[in-house]
Amino acid sequence: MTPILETDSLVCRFGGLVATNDVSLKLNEGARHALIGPNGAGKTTFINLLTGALKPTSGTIRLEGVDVTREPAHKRAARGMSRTFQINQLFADLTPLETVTFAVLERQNHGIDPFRSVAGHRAEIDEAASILERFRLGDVMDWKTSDLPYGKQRLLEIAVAIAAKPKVLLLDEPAAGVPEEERHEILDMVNGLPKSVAVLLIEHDMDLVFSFAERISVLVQGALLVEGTTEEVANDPAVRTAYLGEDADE
Amino acid sequence: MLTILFDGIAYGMLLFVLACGLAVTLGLMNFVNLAHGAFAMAGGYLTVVLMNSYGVSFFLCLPFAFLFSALIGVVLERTLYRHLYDRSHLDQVLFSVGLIFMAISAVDFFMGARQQIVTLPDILRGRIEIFGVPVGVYRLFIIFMCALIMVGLQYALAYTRFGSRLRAAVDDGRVARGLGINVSIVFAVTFAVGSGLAGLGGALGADILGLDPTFPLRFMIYFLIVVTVGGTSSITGPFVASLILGIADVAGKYYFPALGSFVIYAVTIGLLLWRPYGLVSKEGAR
Amino acid sequence: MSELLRVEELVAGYGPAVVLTGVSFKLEEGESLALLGRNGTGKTTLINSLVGVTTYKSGRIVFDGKDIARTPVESRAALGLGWVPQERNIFRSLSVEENLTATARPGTWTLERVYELFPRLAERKTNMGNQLSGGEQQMLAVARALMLNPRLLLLDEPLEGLAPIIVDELMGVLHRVVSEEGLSAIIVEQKARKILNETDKAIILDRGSVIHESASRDLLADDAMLSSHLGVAQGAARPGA
Amino acid sequence: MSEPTDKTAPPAPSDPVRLIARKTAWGPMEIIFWLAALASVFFLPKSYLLLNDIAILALFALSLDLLLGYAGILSLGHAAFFGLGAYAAGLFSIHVSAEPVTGLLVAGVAAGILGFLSSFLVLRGSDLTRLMITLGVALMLLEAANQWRSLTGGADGLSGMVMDPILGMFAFDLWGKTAYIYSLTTLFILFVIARRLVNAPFGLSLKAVKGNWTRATTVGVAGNRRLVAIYTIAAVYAGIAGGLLAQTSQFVSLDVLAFQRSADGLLVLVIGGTGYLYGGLIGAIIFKLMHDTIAALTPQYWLFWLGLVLVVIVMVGRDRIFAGPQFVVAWIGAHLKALTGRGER
Amino acid sequence: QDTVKVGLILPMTGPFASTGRQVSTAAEAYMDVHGSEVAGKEIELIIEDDGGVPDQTKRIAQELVVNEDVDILAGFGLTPLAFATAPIASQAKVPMVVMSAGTSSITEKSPYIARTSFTLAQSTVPLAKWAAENDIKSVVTVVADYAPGIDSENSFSKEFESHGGEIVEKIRVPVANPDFAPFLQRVRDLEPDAVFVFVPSGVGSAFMKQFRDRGLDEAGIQLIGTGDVTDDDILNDMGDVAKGVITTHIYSAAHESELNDTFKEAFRAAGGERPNFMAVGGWDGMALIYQALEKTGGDTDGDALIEAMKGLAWESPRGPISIDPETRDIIQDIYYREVKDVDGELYNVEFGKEEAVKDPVKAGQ
Ligand SMILES: Nc1ncnc2c1ncn2[C@@H]1O[C@H](COP(=O)(O)OP(=O)(O)OP(=O)(O)O)[C@@H](O)[C@H]1O
Ligand SMILES: Nc1ncnc2c1ncn2[C@@H]1O[C@H](COP(=O)(O)OP(=O)(O)OP(=O)(O)O)[C@@H](O)[C@H]1O
Ligand SMILES: CC(C)C[C@H](N)C(=O)O
Ligand SMILES: [Mg+2]
Ligand SMILES: [Mg+2]
Repeated sequence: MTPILETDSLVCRFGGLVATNDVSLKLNEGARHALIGPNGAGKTTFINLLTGALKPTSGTIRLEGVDVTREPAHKRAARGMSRTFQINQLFADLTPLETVTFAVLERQNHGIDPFRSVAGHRAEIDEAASILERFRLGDVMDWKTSDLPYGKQRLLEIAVAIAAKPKVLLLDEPAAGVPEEERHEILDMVNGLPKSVAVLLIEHDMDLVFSFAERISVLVQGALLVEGTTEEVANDPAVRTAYLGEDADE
Repeated sequence: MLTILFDGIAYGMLLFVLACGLAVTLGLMNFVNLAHGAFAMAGGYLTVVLMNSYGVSFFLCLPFAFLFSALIGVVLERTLYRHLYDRSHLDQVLFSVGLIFMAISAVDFFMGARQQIVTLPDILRGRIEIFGVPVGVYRLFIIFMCALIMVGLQYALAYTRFGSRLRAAVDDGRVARGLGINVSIVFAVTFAVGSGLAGLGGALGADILGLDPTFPLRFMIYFLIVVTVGGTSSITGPFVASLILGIADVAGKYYFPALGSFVIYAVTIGLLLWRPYGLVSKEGAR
Repeated sequence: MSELLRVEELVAGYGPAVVLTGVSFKLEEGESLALLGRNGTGKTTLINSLVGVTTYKSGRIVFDGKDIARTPVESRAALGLGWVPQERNIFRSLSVEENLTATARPGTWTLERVYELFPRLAERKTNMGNQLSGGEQQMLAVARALMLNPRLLLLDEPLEGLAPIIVDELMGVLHRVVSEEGLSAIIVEQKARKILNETDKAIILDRGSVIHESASRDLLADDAMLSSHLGVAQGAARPGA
Repeated sequence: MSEPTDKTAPPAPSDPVRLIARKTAWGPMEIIFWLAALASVFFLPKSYLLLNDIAILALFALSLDLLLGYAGILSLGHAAFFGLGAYAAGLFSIHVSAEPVTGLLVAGVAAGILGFLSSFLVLRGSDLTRLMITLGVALMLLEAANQWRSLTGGADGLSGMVMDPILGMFAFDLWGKTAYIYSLTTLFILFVIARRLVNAPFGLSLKAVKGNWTRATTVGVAGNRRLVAIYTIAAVYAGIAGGLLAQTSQFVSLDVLAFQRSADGLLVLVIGGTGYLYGGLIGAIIFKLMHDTIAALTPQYWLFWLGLVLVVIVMVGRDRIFAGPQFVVAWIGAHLKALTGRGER
Repeated sequence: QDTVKVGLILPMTGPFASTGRQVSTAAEAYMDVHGSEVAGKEIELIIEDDGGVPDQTKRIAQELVVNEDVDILAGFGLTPLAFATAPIASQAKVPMVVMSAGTSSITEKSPYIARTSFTLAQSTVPLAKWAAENDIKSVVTVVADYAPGIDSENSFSKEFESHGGEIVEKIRVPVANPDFAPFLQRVRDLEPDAVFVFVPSGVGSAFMKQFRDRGLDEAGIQLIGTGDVTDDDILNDMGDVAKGVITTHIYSAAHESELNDTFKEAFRAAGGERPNFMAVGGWDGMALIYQALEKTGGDTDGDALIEAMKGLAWESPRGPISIDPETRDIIQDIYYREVKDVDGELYNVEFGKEEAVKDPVKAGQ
């Protein structure tokens, strides 16, 4: 089986800083993979490289076996790569319903339709509404996005990413700013995606990481330090000193 | 050859003196003050009036022009501009165009629609030879003034806390205030300096560029080109841009007079395509 | 110990919208307070109102014996408020070091000291504000507030996005400065249990007013309270309702 | 702060389609607007010439709104397309055929081609960069038209246009009646098309691209291509507006390409407000009427008063001026509430 | 009612506002002096601003004709403005009196157009002759890049070459040009005997100052031009640099005649300062309208009026002038002038003239 997403010796430099240092990582179909590491380790940078927001200095990225290293971001998205951002990237002036409807329409390549009114695309709107319901945004789907409380905006961020029905979903600290009790729900919803979807999660909340991920990679100073199952990583002494700290398991 | 280069530099420097105030208000304060030229015009007219009606020396007029425009700037800033900092760029455009219109009409009313003429003191007239190249004295003077302004601004912005406090206030005024920066004073001072520089530029430029009520509109494009090509995050950017554009314009007109203004626009577009965020920019790719 | 901050019936919001409907609480000098509550209950609004960047309607904010409710925003930092905004709001066109020095006030916290606390920042000191990782921005926001040498630190979810090891370190530092240097702090945090161990007092906000106030220790022991006001519940409160 | 839409009566969440449709349906105000436009044909015979100018300016501003209001592209050189359309229509009528409707199509196509080609220049950079690049393109075109005297007549303008009757039936008259009806009809048709366009998924995607490029790209939108498309469409619109001017005034001068033309368009649009298509139309009416009235009173100093009005519009706020009557009522209401002590203060 | 409406369309704002101001002030001054009644009719002057934009001029003219019923259109500060409006004059059969625009072909655009300003060729041809006769062998021309400039370039070089002179280079500068330095440097490097210049009035002073500062005079290059560069409006402020410049033109405020004194006084009384060659076009335009009405006995029929205008001859503040019955263009004396200090003020002092010059372009056809 070819991995759904695979990087080969990926390197990214910002001037003198090597933010991503020779990273080779594989995600299989249905993976539940977490990427952890100290602040500034290069996790977000790595995701930016995967999605095409940044261009790597060297190395290759393959999506379903196809080399996409030089492809622009929107093409990779169209191939089924979807993500959330560490800092919300939403449409402040649109409503959540419009936002998600837009994502659904684009997925079906209706985005270039210049004549039929959006309101005429009933199926897509209904699908968007049901996604919003699932994310408890049903009662605010007609608000202006910028008026939503931060927590709700966080949820919308994930809802948009999911509306694209991705094959690979990259989540950059999705739970940041979400209240404790809702954090697990978010990941439950992510878990509820079709089993074939591969998920890569960045998160500093170790409870979440340990309950969600099957495998964990640890990134330190741009390079992969360890990769393994949850237990292996949790008990790795190097990970404990570099990242978790001593009282990690209380 | 060298004369053309020198003229180009002088012309560029004149553009810089005129535009550097805008580089401050638009570039650093992020306020699209299209009325910049109106402040320049104020300085120019003040010089004309002081010289022609009161016989004040040209050299004395320069600081007066600065102060006069700075004063108008600070008054307008306190009464009108400050309400518009957090409005959209379009509102700022509409507002400042409105101001230009009013300024044009008012000057027309008080001073008439005709060209005003500044008569330079004799020591600034004529030419001298430097290393065998004949150079215009007045142009040399402009280069000198420009260097002075450049150094002053660069020092104030890069080596004092004022510069970073200003940029902080522009980046996020709300948080800047919350962290103790008196945003309104910082803005008022900056705006006054920007307007004052415009006034100084107007006084210096009147002789070469001419001065009539349409001045703010006629030269708006040049100011904007300089600031855009230079980039809005520094003073060095507009400085370099002024030099390039000045030399390109003068050389273009000398060697290919038939092309007219083509050269400066083509160079502008070329530079912007090469560096969309300006010559000196801190912004990365989108 | 003397009283540093007393908030009385504070009503505030954004423009015409009222978010805080009457908040009252007290804080002694050298004390730390955990500010808890669900999403959208007004924690940030309370912090922002103390800083002065919301629309003040009525009530009193007595800081060090003086009512500052109408004091201009920019003067409050000089009085001793140090603010870490929820969204960090790093000045993007300033370098890391300029971010620290632009607003700094003289005192015991100096560049050396904050760099010692966050070595990561020292390594990145020439980066622009927008060229930092999320966690680095968070560190910078805290460091920036410390450079104000405040008497009261207002920390709005300061631990968000920090690696566990940094969280521990930061909490340790906060603990030390509060207990040893007499600084006070108000800390907003989503994870109640994590913060209650480290603070002296706690208040819980709901719909813009204080519904619980006690010693942190007591709240930590009060499972019923924790789960009914902070635990799992259906649907977030709508604003201003 | 803007209140969340419709807070008081939450719509049945079961019908999200209605939530979307509500925003795109023809409202009563819109219908009244166009009826009024129609009525002007019958009741304002003395103003046909002015109305014709307004209609053309409105179309030009509408085209700018497609760019600015829906794609967020700030242009100070839109006159390039207006002017190219005008010259295309003029030259077509002189050298090929004096039939107006075909001439108009030619104007649109010519401007569209230029729009498509130059759109690649405005894809990168900040607002300011785009502003200057568009301006530069227009000014270069102006220089070209100025230099190519044999074709364009240079600074003297292109004269000698004589238009055939429209569709062989309606001749252009001195009163401007035919001209006005012709321009108004064109405006209406193009408006309806623009309205469909922005309410369709294409329009939604434009708003998204404008609102947050990064996110739109991650959803799979090739932002650049959408911008190229809308830039081209807007250019076609502007070209047709220019064609209308050329045909109805039967003269083309360099001014059609001048900076002033672009700036006026932008002013008009900003006066009326961007992003709802009517901004350009309302702005054109306000701007031209204001200009005409004040200039009649003081031909020398009307600019001052126009400037003052612009400043006032910005200081007081467009919303408040447009909502004038409503605003006064709301204001009184709010203060009555405060007096009775039940208000928020 | 017995009023005759005259629609005066001028650029009252924008870069050419001073043209509009000069012409309208002079027209008003004429009415102040001569009263507003002619042949039993009341003259009503309607002043409109076109901002110098041709489609506006045309629309305003059209509106004046259909809504205000004006009998005569007048003004037209710039060539394209007159071109754009010409079809209206033909279509509505309303006479159009061009008071300022200076391109030769304007009067050919409609049989209802008459001109009281001048054509650039009129001014330049005598200048070219003078140059050739005064030991100038080679000339570089510098003209503003628009119709009047090109007219002047063509007629100057044609005439000059026909006298055996050499045109070294023809330089066209943008109408709105911020800096003459490169052009002047080019002229200097080409080392001609003289430089012929036409730039719209106003810009002239900047040109002249830079001419001196760049040392072109020391290099032995003589500056000659049409009177636009030494426009009376601003001449006095130019200072020393203007002294000694030789120009040819239709009018100088220093022209010595009683009528000119009346004119200057009336102009000042109407709110102006020193009238220039555009003002005199406005004054004479009104004179033409008055006389034509006298001749038709108050009949305002367009054909009758234009017929009456043909061949009219009268004494103007600039000297004797007449309207050519064939071309409806003006025939006038062209003066040679030198800038001199007269009682502490700078004036174009006339030192010779070419009498009854017809527009050479049309005369040559
Ligand atoms: N700028 C604003 N304008 C208008 N309303 C706002 C604004 N910011 C917040 N609100 C509203 O005020 C209410 C309180 O928000 P606040 O941010 O204070 O909550 P919070 O307790 O900090 O929530 P969170 O845990 O999500 O940070 C929310 O319902 C929110 O919708
Ligand atoms: N545009 C940039 N220019 C220079 N350096 C950058 C840029 N963007 C990021 N960096 C640096 O690259 C490093 C990696 O950043 P990245 O955002 O990938 O970290 P991260 O692992 O996501 O951290 P966090 O957990 O704090 O979000 C950081 O040290 C950061 O300062
Ligand atoms: C000399 C000028 C009065 C000529 C005028 N500007 C024209 O365009 O014809
Ligand atoms: Mg990150
Ligand atoms: Mg909050």
